[in-house]
Amino acid sequence: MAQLPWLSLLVFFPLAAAILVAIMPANAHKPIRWWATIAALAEFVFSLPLWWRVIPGQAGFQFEEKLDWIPVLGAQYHLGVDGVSGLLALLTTFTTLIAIIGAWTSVEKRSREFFALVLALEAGMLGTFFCLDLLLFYVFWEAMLIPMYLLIGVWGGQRRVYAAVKFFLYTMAGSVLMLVAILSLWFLQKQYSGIPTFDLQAFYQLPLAPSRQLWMFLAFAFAFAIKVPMFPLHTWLPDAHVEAPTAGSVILAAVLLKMGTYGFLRFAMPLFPNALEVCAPYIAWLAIIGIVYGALVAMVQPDMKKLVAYSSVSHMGFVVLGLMAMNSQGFAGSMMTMLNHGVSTGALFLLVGVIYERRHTRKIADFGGLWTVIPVYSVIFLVVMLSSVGLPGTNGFIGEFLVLLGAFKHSVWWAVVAATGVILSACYMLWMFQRVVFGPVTHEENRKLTDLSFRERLVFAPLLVLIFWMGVAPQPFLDRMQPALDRVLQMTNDRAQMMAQADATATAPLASRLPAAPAAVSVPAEQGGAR
Amino acid sequence: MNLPMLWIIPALPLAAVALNMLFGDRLGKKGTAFLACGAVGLAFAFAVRAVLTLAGRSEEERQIVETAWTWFRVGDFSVDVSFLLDPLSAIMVLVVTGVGFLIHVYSTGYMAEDPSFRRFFLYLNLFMFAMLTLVLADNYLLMFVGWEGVGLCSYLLIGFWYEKQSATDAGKKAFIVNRIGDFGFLLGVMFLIAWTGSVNFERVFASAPHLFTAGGSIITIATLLMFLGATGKSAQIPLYVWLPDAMEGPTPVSALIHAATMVTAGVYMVVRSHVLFEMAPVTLEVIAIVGAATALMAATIGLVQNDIKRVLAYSTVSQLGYMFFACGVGAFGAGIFHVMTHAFFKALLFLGAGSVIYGMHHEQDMRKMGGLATKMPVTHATMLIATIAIAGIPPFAGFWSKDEILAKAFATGHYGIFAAGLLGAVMTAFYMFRLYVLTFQGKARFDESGGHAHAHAHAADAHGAHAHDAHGHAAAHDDHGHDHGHGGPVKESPWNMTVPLSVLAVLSVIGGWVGIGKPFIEGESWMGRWLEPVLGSGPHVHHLAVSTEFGLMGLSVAIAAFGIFMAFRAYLQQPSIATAMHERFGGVHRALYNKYWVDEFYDAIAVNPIYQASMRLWRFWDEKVVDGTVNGVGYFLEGVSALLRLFQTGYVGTYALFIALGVLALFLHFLRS
Amino acid sequence: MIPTEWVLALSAVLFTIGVVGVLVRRNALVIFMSIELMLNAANLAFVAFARQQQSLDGQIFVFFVMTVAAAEVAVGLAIIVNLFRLRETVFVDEINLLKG
Amino acid sequence: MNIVPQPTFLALDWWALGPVIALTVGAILLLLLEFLPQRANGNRGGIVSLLTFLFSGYAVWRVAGEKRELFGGMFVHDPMTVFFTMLFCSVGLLATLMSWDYVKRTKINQAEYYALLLSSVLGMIVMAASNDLITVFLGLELMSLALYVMVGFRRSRLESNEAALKYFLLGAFASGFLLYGIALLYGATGTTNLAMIGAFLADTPLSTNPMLLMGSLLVFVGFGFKVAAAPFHMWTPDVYEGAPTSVTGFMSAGAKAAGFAALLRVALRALGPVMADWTQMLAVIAFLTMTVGNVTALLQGNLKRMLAYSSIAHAGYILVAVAAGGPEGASAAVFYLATYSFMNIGAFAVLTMLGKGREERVLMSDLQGLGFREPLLGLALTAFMLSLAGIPPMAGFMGKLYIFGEAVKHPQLLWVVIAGVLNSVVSVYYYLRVTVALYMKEPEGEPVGISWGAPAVVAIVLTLAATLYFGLQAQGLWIQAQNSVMGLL
Repeated sequence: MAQLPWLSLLVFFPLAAAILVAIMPANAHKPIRWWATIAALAEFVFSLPLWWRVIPGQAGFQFEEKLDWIPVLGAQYHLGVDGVSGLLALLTTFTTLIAIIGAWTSVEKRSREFFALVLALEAGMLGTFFCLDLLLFYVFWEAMLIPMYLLIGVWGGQRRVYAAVKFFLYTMAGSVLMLVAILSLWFLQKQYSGIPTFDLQAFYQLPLAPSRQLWMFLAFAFAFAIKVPMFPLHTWLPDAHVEAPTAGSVILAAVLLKMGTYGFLRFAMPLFPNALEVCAPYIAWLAIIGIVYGALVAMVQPDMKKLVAYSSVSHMGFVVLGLMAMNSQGFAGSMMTMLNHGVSTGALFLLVGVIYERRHTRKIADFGGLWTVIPVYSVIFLVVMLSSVGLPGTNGFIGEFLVLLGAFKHSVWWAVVAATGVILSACYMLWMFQRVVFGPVTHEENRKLTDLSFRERLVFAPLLVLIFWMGVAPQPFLDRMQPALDRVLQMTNDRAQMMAQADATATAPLASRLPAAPAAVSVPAEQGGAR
Repeated sequence: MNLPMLWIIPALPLAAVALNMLFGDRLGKKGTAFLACGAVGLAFAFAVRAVLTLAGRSEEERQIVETAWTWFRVGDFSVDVSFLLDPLSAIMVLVVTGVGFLIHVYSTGYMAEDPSFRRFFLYLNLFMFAMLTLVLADNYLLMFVGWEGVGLCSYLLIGFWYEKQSATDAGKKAFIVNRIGDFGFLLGVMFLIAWTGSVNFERVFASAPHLFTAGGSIITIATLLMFLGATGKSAQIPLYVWLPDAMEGPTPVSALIHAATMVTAGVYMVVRSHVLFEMAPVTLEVIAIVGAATALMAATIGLVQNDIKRVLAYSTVSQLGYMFFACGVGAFGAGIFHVMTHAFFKALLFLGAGSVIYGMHHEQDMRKMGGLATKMPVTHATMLIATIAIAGIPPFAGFWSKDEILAKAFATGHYGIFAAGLLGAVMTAFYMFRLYVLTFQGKARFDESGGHAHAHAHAADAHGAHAHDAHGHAAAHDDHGHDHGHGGPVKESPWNMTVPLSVLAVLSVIGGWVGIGKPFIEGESWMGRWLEPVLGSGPHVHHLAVSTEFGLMGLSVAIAAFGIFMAFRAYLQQPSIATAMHERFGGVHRALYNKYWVDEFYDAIAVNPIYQASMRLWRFWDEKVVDGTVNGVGYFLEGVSALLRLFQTGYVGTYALFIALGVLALFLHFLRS
Repeated sequence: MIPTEWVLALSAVLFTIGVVGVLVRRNALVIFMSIELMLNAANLAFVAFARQQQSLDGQIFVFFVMTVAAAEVAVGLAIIVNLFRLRETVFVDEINLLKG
Repeated sequence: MNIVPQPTFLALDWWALGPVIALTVGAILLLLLEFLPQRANGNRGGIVSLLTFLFSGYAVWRVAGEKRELFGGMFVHDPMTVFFTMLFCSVGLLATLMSWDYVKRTKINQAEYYALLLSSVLGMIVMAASNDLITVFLGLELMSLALYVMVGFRRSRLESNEAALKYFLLGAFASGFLLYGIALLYGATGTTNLAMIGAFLADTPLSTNPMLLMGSLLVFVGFGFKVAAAPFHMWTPDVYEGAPTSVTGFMSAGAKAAGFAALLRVALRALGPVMADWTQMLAVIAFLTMTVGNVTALLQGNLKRMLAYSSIAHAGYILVAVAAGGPEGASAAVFYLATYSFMNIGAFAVLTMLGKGREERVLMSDLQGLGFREPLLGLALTAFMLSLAGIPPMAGFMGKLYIFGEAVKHPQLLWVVIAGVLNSVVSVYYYLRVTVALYMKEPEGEPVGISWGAPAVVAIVLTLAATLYFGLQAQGLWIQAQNSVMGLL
């Protein structure tokens, strides 16, 4: 497996499948659906080795692939995977498979283009998780927007155009500033080591004066904060979720939101540790406000999808809080919450999609007393709701508890205020659940609802298994993510001290003070997994 | 000991839940009932076996620890799923499984005609699993799993008849209030983790003395937070509001969850972490005061309630108040002893009330009962025993535990608490016998011909409390969809309801003898010696002279008798006394009837403001401010775009002008520099 | 001998008149004439500089400019004639179909 | 340093002058062939121009490595000339393919059209290859005159005529400024040869000599007009909208590239030192250009007019590179010009196919629902729009990356880089509006007829391939652009 360019295959297989689907005859709905499902299934099975072949302990990135892309710029086609990106990639392939199976009946018109775009989106996401070259990362980061934009724009609800354009512009506005930061980082690297390169590992060793780090960190953080989304920059999420088709919002919630936090973890924090130390409290408090604000606003939403969207803002606030706590519990908690949120919110959107398909309305008021009419659906809804609320024994609890523990260790007040999020999440979820599932059957149309078909149960079965597996025995997940997270933590702290000292002795000119550095960096190709 | 010892106990009900879920519909009612009760019975058997092996060991190593697997390990912090049996948890596990089993048997009768019979036992078994995990947990986190698990099950069971809006509201209220408590408990546990690095009881209690400064602010805050969790779970001020509403659920649920087991979880947690609480005297004071206040407050409200289950609910809150102020004064042993005895007679009272309601075709208002003694002899007898027990008349169980608490309160100098306890005892005796008299004695205030007992106003009860309070949960008879409809005369409940009643009645009598202590036999009571390895002798060994012991006992018996006498006079011989009292204290009566308007108060200061705040946050902040700015930028740009397009007039002259101006501007720029 | 500065001043004046002519006049033909004026002003400047530097480059450049101006006239008038045929007017302030 | 003109005329000079000769002969031949009878809708004009472009491209490619000075230093053959000649030939080729059927459909006389096309490309090559202000002026005028006529080619339509008039009057007006500037420069430095001016300026600071300053300013104004920089850009929207679509396509790519080529030639060779202290002024102009272009384009209903404003905006981005100055800045500008030309021509090639018979359907509303009716066309147009917007997998992103990469090196230009990226976000809005119309809106009324033409499809496929290839593998073009600027004679 190692000599086979596995990661590239993982990234480009869905793209090829997408093209194949796109050229199938438009009206052949059945074969299109089957082909898309088989492609997604093959991709998922093909990505399973990420689970056992990525040796948690081994330092650096595995399955590295390096090809020269634009030598004059020093940009390389450089892919690699470690504990963190491996798990997120698995989440991606799993969610795409679930979304595609879930979307069989929900897409009537133009299913060919729909499935092609979903597969293309998967390729974009996997690319973003695997690449270790900043330019390649930026290319995948932006390229990924196009399929999502079209998915929302073409198959969305009434205000789909507004939501799609808003989604695109919001993310684009953030990431162009990141591009400027990447370019200036590239220029500093060229100045410092003489060799132009976009290689992440080279940047990890690039000494940056803390004063210079700040604006670059803010540029990166701004781009990722929009994607997370963090508190003031989140207004694109409810619109995008409400208008996106079910499969679209499942993937949007389960994976796209993780791009932001993954970006923090992989790029923003290790590259600019001193600036991080300065900004961490502010970002943490923004995250906490996000938690409480998201929960409060979710409480009064009349539309189910908007409620779940705001709950995502709240959950992602936990993830960022975990990162800002800067200790192993906080990191592990935020990574777990990323995975949990992917599973439980993805399931929630599928659930909303199921009844939307049948009733074509998402208003909570239009439902009531579903338990009597569709019990199986209601039981699944109960379990997923409990996992989203973070009941111990389900996956939600592990993530939230670790984040709160990490935050507590950093500062008690963080944990106290964030923990109120736990109460509020119970409030809005239970209130929604009660109005939708419990109570007498108020609307006549609800009586005619048909319970979950076999396909739909097939979709929810793995999600329920995951909810309980990650809740009861999360250790396999934790073992895989911890080495990678500890390395990031370690690197961030080491660089912070190194830069602080470098700044202190900033009298000597930059180049001469670190003579050994250029040699170490000059030959990035052979070193492969060098730290 | 090839058979697994501890983890099998919670595993059995879980297995029953799984089997019920998978093959439930094929088993039919009989099968489900057998599966559910069998599982709990087996669990009880295993529990007894485990306790016996425990008892067999010598004093020091009276502890069985079984680790199943490591739940999760992150950095230096790790939690494993492990179970601990020591004298304290032995008592609890016996009570939970024993009383649980009886209630399961009882439920097979009570819920016989309910269409979703299977779902009821599924939830009940799930609850047993969660409660047993809580009780047998070896660390705070596993206890928290059980803690929230029972919260979930109470939510499901209260809202069991989900068509009823009030039921689901009550369930939601219970879960959220519990969640607020759990918030406190979680933060308290986090303090422990942050300082001791572990959640395991062993390690925490071992390292606590030298990590925390006794009486220091950290330990006080931690213990206060944990106590907040306990108030949530065991319905103390301020988080008790959910328990009275929880009566919406089926009566066996009230018996099991809201009398015997779940509500005692808070007390168990406090007693389990007595090492920590003893290091924080301030917290102990708070617990004592809160306990006493709750006891008194709940008792006063109980005086005027007309719904049989609500009276019992407030009585539970009141008795829990006793247990907490027992812990508050340092008498953790007495607290646990009262937990045990209370479980017996309170479960019996609830089940009795259940069989009364069952007999009366779901009539819960005492004003429409009366004279049932002859019609339901067994229920009458067992209820009488339980009422006497709770009133605290020797030799019944209630007397011994309540007296020991009052004695300990007196001995440790908490005279205020002691006085409150006495006053509470009087009221308890009064309202319990008021219930007894209104239900079983006097004339039948319902027509024999069956159908629903229409409310012909009985003179004694015509007093001014007709104003149904806002929540309408004291409605004459709740019209949940499942009432039995079968008319017919009031008759005794079937065997599977009366047998558990009688067993509990026996326990209510002999249950207390376990705790007979000093004045009668020398040295600690059996219960005291049994708990000694866990609770340790500790600072709270105060000796009262034998004479004062007897004096106290006499005093408590006297006030109990006085309460009973007053109840009989007011409600049996001269109803006029009751009506007279109501006129004079009309205001007070209304305050009590409406539970001091606490619910309305909470709504006013918490629920509604949060709702308004989030509505404003969403409408104003999210849509106007944040989205406003975002769209604002868009509109601004479009405005500028329209402006710029005006310049594009289409006339060649204008364009030439701009070229000339451009050239001019360049000149000026360079001439200046 | 006339100093070069005077000639340059004249060419500058001519150039300015040409520019103002383009800006102010409404008739396309007159505008076109003003542009020709600007070109001739440039020619004058070229000749002046050529004389000043005693090199023939400037003179040669003037020939090129004149030929280009001629070509320009041909094309320009063709367009204006076509405009007149279509719109019966040569006033530029009446031509603003394309705007915004 | 007096350059003595080489007496000999080597064999390779023929090849060096190949494109110029071929184009001239081609144009004249086309006009002569008019005398021969021709089948009704024969495409003789197209074939001749196709062959001419192919031959020119081959000719210049043959002697790509050489460096020759011809016509006494007035015309120089060096890597820059090669690069731009190849670019202009490919632009001309694509324009020919694009207008192959469009011309027939809109009843434009083929012979004159292609003759003018060839002469216009000839003008561009002369501009790009000139080493003397006179040749620059000649090339500029030759190109402009040909374009003035092409713009007004649809004599019967008012817009076309109005556009021609505006383009002619303002073009002549601007070249008047240019000429006066050249005169002043000649006066100040005594020569019109770029290399000699450069040498002259090397030792005399600009500020001491007002005439020199005025001259270079006016020259910059002349080129500013051609390139549609900010204050001189107002002709572009009207002319682009009025002109026939194929002419607009050709003009937007060719004229802009030629203008920048001449600007870079003059800037690098002659006014090098001057340019250094014009950085901030250039940056301000760049900012004005891109902002005016992007913001005004936001709500345009007409696609041609929107693409006109977009071309103004792109001129702004290129000016950022010019502001960065030096060979690196120039190579970034050259690279951007190449990618920009292909994207733009591709977009216009699609537009030429919209509408049946003599009508041009280029309103945004005409595009509604087209994406799904004609998947290929929709995909191509979306790809071009995304590339123009600078979205990564496309060549447009690489162009912007290169420009902003160079500009970031100069701290004082950081503000214009940030303005540039924010501008590209604004530009994304109106480029996305095209995709919104294509895919997200149902057509009102009867959908737009598409007049398919094989050559136009070939043009679209070629440009699409170029856009994707340079987006994914920018290395080749990058090196070419660098060599073209470094090897300046």
